[in-house]
Amino acid sequence: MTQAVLPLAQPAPAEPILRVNNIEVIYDHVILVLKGVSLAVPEGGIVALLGANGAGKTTTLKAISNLLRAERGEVTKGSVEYQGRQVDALTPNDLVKMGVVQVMEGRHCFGHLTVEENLLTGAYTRRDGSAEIKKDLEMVYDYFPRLRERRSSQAGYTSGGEQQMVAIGRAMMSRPKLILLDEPSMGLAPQLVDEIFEIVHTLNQKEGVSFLLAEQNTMVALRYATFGYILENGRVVMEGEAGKLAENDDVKEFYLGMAGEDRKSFRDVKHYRRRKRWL
Amino acid sequence: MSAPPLSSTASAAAPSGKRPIGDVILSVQNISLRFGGVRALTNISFDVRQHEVLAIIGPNGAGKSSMLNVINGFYHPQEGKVFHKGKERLKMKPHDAARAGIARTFQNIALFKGMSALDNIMTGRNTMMKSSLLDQMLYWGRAQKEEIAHREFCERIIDFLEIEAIRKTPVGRLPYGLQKRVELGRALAAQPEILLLDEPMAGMNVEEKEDMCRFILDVNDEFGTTMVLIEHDMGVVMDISDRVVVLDYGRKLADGTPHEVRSNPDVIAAYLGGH
Amino acid sequence: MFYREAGQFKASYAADQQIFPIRQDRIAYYTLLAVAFAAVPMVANEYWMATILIPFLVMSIASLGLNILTGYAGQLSLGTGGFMATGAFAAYKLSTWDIGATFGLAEPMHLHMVFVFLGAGVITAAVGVLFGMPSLRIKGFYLAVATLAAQFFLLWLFNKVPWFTNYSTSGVISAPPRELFPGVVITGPMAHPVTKYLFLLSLVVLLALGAKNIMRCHLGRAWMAIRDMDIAAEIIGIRPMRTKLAAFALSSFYCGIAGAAWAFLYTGSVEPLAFSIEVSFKVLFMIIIGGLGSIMGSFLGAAFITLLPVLLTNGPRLLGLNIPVDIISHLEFMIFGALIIFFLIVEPHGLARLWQIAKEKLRLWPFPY
Amino acid sequence: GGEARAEDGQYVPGMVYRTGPYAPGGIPWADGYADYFTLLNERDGGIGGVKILYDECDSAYNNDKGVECYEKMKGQGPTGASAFQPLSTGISYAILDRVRADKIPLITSGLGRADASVGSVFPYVFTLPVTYWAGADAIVQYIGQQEKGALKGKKIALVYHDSAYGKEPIKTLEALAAKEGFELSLFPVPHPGLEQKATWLKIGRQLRPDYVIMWGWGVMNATALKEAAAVGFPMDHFIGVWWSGSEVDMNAAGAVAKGFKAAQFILPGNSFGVYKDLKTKVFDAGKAKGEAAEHGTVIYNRGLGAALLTAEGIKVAQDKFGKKPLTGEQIQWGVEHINLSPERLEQIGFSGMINPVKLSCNDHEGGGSVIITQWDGKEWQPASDWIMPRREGFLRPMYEESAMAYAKEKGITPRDCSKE
Amino acid sequence: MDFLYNILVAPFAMIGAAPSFFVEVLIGGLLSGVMYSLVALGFVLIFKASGVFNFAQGAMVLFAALFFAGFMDKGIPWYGALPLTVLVMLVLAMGIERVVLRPLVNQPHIILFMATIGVSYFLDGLGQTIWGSEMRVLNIGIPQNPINMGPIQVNAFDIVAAVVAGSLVAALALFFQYTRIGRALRAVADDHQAALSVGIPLKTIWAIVWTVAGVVGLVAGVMWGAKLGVQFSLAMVALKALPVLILGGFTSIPGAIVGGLIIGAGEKVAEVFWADAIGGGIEDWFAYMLALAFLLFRPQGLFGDKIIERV
Ligand SMILES: Nc1ncnc2c1ncn2[C@@H]1O[C@H](COP(=O)(O)OP(=O)(O)OP(=O)(O)O)[C@@H](O)[C@H]1O
Ligand SMILES: Nc1ncnc2c1ncn2[C@@H]1O[C@H](COP(=O)(O)OP(=O)(O)OP(=O)(O)O)[C@@H](O)[C@H]1O
Ligand SMILES: [Mg+2]
Ligand SMILES: [Mg+2]
Repeated sequence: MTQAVLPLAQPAPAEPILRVNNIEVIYDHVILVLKGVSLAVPEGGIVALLGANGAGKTTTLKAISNLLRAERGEVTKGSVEYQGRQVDALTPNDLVKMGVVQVMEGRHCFGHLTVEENLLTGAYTRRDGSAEIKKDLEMVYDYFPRLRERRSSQAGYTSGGEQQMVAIGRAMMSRPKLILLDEPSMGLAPQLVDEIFEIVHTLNQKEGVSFLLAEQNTMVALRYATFGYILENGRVVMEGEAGKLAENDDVKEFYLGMAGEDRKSFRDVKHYRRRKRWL
Repeated sequence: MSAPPLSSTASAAAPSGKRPIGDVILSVQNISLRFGGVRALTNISFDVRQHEVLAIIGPNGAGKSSMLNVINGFYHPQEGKVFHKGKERLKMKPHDAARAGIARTFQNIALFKGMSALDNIMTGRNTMMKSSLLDQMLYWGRAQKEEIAHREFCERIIDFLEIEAIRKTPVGRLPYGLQKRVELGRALAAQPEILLLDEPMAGMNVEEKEDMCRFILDVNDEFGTTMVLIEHDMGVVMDISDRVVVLDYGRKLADGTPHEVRSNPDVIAAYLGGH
Repeated sequence: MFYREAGQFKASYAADQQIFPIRQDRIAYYTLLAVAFAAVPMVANEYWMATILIPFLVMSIASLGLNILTGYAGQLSLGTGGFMATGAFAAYKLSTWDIGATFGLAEPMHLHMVFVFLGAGVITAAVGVLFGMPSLRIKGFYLAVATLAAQFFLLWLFNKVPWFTNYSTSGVISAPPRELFPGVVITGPMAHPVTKYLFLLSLVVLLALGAKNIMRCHLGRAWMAIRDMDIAAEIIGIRPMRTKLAAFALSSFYCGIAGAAWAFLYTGSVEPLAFSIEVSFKVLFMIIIGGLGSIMGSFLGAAFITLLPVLLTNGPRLLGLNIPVDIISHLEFMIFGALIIFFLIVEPHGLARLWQIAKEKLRLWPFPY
Repeated sequence: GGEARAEDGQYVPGMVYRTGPYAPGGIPWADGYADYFTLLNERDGGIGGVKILYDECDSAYNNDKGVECYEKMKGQGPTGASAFQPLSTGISYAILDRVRADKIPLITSGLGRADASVGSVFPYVFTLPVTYWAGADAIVQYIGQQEKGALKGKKIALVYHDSAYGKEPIKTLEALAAKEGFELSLFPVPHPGLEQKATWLKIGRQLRPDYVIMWGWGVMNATALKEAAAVGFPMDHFIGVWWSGSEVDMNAAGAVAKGFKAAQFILPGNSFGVYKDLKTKVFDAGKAKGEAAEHGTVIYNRGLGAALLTAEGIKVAQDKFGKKPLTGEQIQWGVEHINLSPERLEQIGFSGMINPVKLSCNDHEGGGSVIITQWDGKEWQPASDWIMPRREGFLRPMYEESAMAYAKEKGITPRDCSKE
Repeated sequence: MDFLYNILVAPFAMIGAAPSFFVEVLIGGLLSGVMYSLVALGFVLIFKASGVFNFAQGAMVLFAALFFAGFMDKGIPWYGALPLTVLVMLVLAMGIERVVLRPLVNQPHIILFMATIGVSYFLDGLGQTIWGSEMRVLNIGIPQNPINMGPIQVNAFDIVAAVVAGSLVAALALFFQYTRIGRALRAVADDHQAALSVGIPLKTIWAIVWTVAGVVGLVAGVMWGAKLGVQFSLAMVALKALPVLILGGFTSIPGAIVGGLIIGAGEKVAEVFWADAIGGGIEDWFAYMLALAFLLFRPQGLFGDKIIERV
């Protein structure tokens, strides 16, 4: 996996489906986490949200999908627009109905429900008849054969990766226009990671689904994304065409782990480190 | 408190160097584990040698985590034996395993959310603390001495893992990556002989993975702690492990040095995919 | 006074591990003690002593006890009332036990009150361990409801077996008059509220200190570990059995003493019904409102729950309104319930947490965050 | 209320319960108690010209709350509380010691601990006109009358509220069983008494006793009646103590209650003399606490009676200490010298409603008597004459014995009544 | 020694002596068990649907009964009072959702449990402020008389109660099995936040469930009220339902019924045949001990969802 990074997706149309304007998020009334984050997801685009742990990626996504309230966090400044309409006030349920669905970090399956029931809950907001839903269920099973095998076992007892698949499949079941993917590749086997991103790519190409994905696996993320933002403790410190970002030296060193042109071995990581330019 | 030396800061001079791989310390033989219909593990055998870093890889649901659960006595396989230091280990409770020097971290972080990072790490040393309930209530002499001695040790781990800043923060609030680090710290605090790591680098970016690798290698070098590591990032696995066991659908697919394994066609087919 | 720990450096871990690492807190704490011990007895009138401060102190012991079990060790229990009853009746038996007769001495002799209370605690601890056994298999609300078995069984026992009440026809026990020091009566009708108050206060301070200490030692951490994730705790080497039972033992010890204090220092005479299920719930309120897993919370909660009804009942007449008592106590119910909900919404982690946040804000002052 | 405290007058605390599980019984009593003092204030401007400052505190039949009420009220008014009447055996136990210390009379009229009738040991507690033990004896006497004196070999069951209150009669009944040779079996009912099926299956289908005596309160009563009916136990062989014999319970039980009997020491009905003034001065003046429906009911009347005792105590005390607000200690003397002779009862309009009582230093019960009433489906009808409990030679010695034991445990030296 | 005899021998002797009486006790127990189930049902509904242990169920029983009886006292016939009360419960449910549940979404169970205790206080107060604490007679013409079937005697009222409870359970079971909502409910119980993220509208879900629970409470309240009269004590029947709850399993509707039957029968038989040996009045704790005994073998109750233990 040492070959150079080349963006697959073509540059997306300008009109953004999602626009986040300079939002500020506070948890528990005291912990300031996002200090003015702005970003945009173009219609039919795939945007990557990169950044170290604790940078605020998850928080950003939750701010968009309005799941913050359930964490006693709140957006204190800024606004979120979806399809040109302000959506800060809407409930997650409304957003899902409008086609925005989030795949939460750390799986969050319904432990007591079977894998299949989990997937079906994903279709809760749909009104287009069980036939359609059945079709999509099959689609998900085709994407993740592993799930078909475990369809009737309680999600709580499936393996980490299986749960990750359930979470993603569940989101697909709602026929979304915009998927907020939080660390999709976490805990997935390499070939599955590629598959997942292939799925993302196909959905994006075929169904025209737009994606905003928070991802640690920068290598893959930048390969599939059209555009990227780099978040560092609550601020966007860098943004640009995926390709260009991939070329950036800092990004190379800190997010792709490349020394010069080729990957440096984890065995001989230096103990001192060059400071990031933007800090 | 006899704590082996632990490089007080990560920026210390080059580590004291890899210890020679010793003889078998833990041996798993013909393990089979079923959950109702699901065959999580079928007839798995492999050895773990002293001081080595053994990686277990395999597709999702292959049975890697289950394997660790078997080793530290959380799952009880229907068939097969586990030999620890030569003698067969009969059905044992997880906490016995811990006392026998087997520590681990978990795939879905299992930190104690309500407690500070420091306290979490201190729990790792609970097995070594002896002071009585009364002593503790009075917090006098014995209990206090003990506390402070262990605190000192844990502080060294904290420095080593570079998490001084978040010492007193409740772990629930920490971002994922740091939580993983604290969890490693908790496992290290027990000064285990064998350390089981279940996807310690999941959800980290390269930079953090580099740190993690460094910690793992340093620990392995300086304590000679034996490591059993589950990881999906082949880069990491290839670089830091001495030996790799590949599982697939609960079966053992291959077992050998990273290079043997990565060139093994079955492995490529089943796991690595087209790279 | 600015609330900053800035500039207070810890030279040793010992210093860092003390209960109040921040100087201002320490000062506040000692002044509080001074006030409680010296000032209050002087200013508080008898009504306040007898019907507000004393029950408050007793209840804070109980909520300390339950907090150990539920707040720290995560074992939800509704048996508090039963354990308090155990304490009360144990104390009664111990205090009325004529050692003189048992050992064939000439004149009757009785255990000293201090030992009576300790004894009551220890006996209750044993009972607690007994009823803690199921917790090894049963968890969460199932356990909570199971502990009700203890609640009802114990009450029934004390109600049924006349031996516990020294064969009194009515099944009511009342505290025999005893002295703390020669000349200083501590129980019985002639005991002065201030004596009771001071005795109780010292008891509370000691017990609270003990609890706080345990929580910064390994047992305390083991409990919290079990609470937060019992499986993980077991895997890192904590013995669930011992740890849980230890929690039940200590918790019951506290509840036992609380029960004894309730019977001997507050009402002076009780029947088992006095420790009915309502008491168990009351104590549960205290720790949840006050803050699960917080020593201070136990006190805040106890204060809240014991003072609120008094305020609510007396509030109107203090304002000079003359509302019929039944309306008042119905309103009392409603306001009480509403306030519980209100506080939970404001801060699910209880008053103690509110207090913390306030301090954090104070630390950041003048910046909002 | 609050403003009253300022005025000068005699402070009378009303420790009542208008809430909680026992409110249905507590409310009429509280209303009766209050209305009588209203009457005194309206009609005679108080007692001996001293206005009554009446004030309520709700105990919800809960001992802790009771104690809190006690502590709160004992010091109020210009001279402190005159006398307490907690409508609860539990509470009366809880404040038994305190009244001694605070020197305030505690009147437990038809409730509380029976041995407190021994004035030498319990100077501040009064049990007039009857105790539970007396009640139990009277009921057994009545059964004896029904059976033409042949109690030998009969089966009598006691269904009781499993608390201090319910346990009171046991000792007496056991003594009587030994004395009269009937066979007594006990059936405790746990608080609050919602569930009695098992109890009644045992009684009605297995034991099949000749009579059932009930010591119940609150919801327990109605439930018992229903379950009794459910196993087809004959109501006219089912006799309750006065707390089990109120209209509230009968109505709750509905039709099945017809024929049930209950002992009373104060008769229901609104034809008694006192009602004439009550009607004009209180009810019609719209000063009544409760609804008209409750007037004349068993418990309302018992409230009136209880108020009468407090008032009478104050009056007697005034005759000795002068017409001014008096202290609890002075009123204790007053209550101790109450003499409700037929004439006096006639004068204050209670004759026929309650039987004469006369207290003394050592006898705080005063020789009141009990009457059995029967529920005819709409109201209570007398089913016997006034029955005089067998005190001399039977109850009194039991009182003395138990009281002395108490004195010993508490280290009390009984006062010498021969001197007073 | 003879204590052992009283426990191990005497009861069976008694049973052997009068088997028909034993049957009678058994039937009586089963029937009164059904009355408990009626209350337990409300708990189950809400726990199943939101993971909340709704302590307020008892208060809701009282509340509903107070309104129903109150309306009837106002001269409204029962077929008028019933829908009116249902309406009240609907409003109540929405209120609780808005004021209590929504702000506390995704909080630990114990917090929500606590909140419901707050609710129960509030309802107790409110109900009595509106309708007063006097006891209200609730006569809906259910027969009370004993019925003789050969040697065995049962109470007509209990039979009616059993029929009502039975049909209620059947209805609810169907509702949960064959509606899309059923699945959503269980999802919510597992993970509030995840449920939100897939677009399950907690708001409506909760409103529905609490209304249904309110209606169940109403039925329970009417049955118990007809038995005891409507008064504060009604709130206490909740305590009778708890052992039923854990025995059947918090999450199982049939469990509520089966649990009720077991508890009812067990407690009555024990009270009648064993209690004397140890002093009587054992019903209260016996129910809990019985439940406890079952739990030791099945920690999740007879029909409850298995507790997932996994790392
Ligand atoms: N519920 C919460 N309460 C308080 N602080 C929180 C909460 N959730 C997150 N935080 C804080 O917000 C910051 C950002 O967290 P967030 O999870 O968004 O980072 P992230 O970029 O998703 O990290 P990761 O890559 O590990 O998921 C972290 O510093 C964390 O401490
Ligand atoms: N307690 C259990 N009950 C039922 N099935 C289980 C249990 N634990 C594991 N399994 C099943 O056993 C198989 C192996 O699980 P395991 O967690 O070991 O996979 P894994 O190799 O760790 O996968 P991943 O890399 O995704 O974590 C999975 O199919 C899982 O569903
Ligand atoms: Mg994240
Ligand atoms: Mg795994």
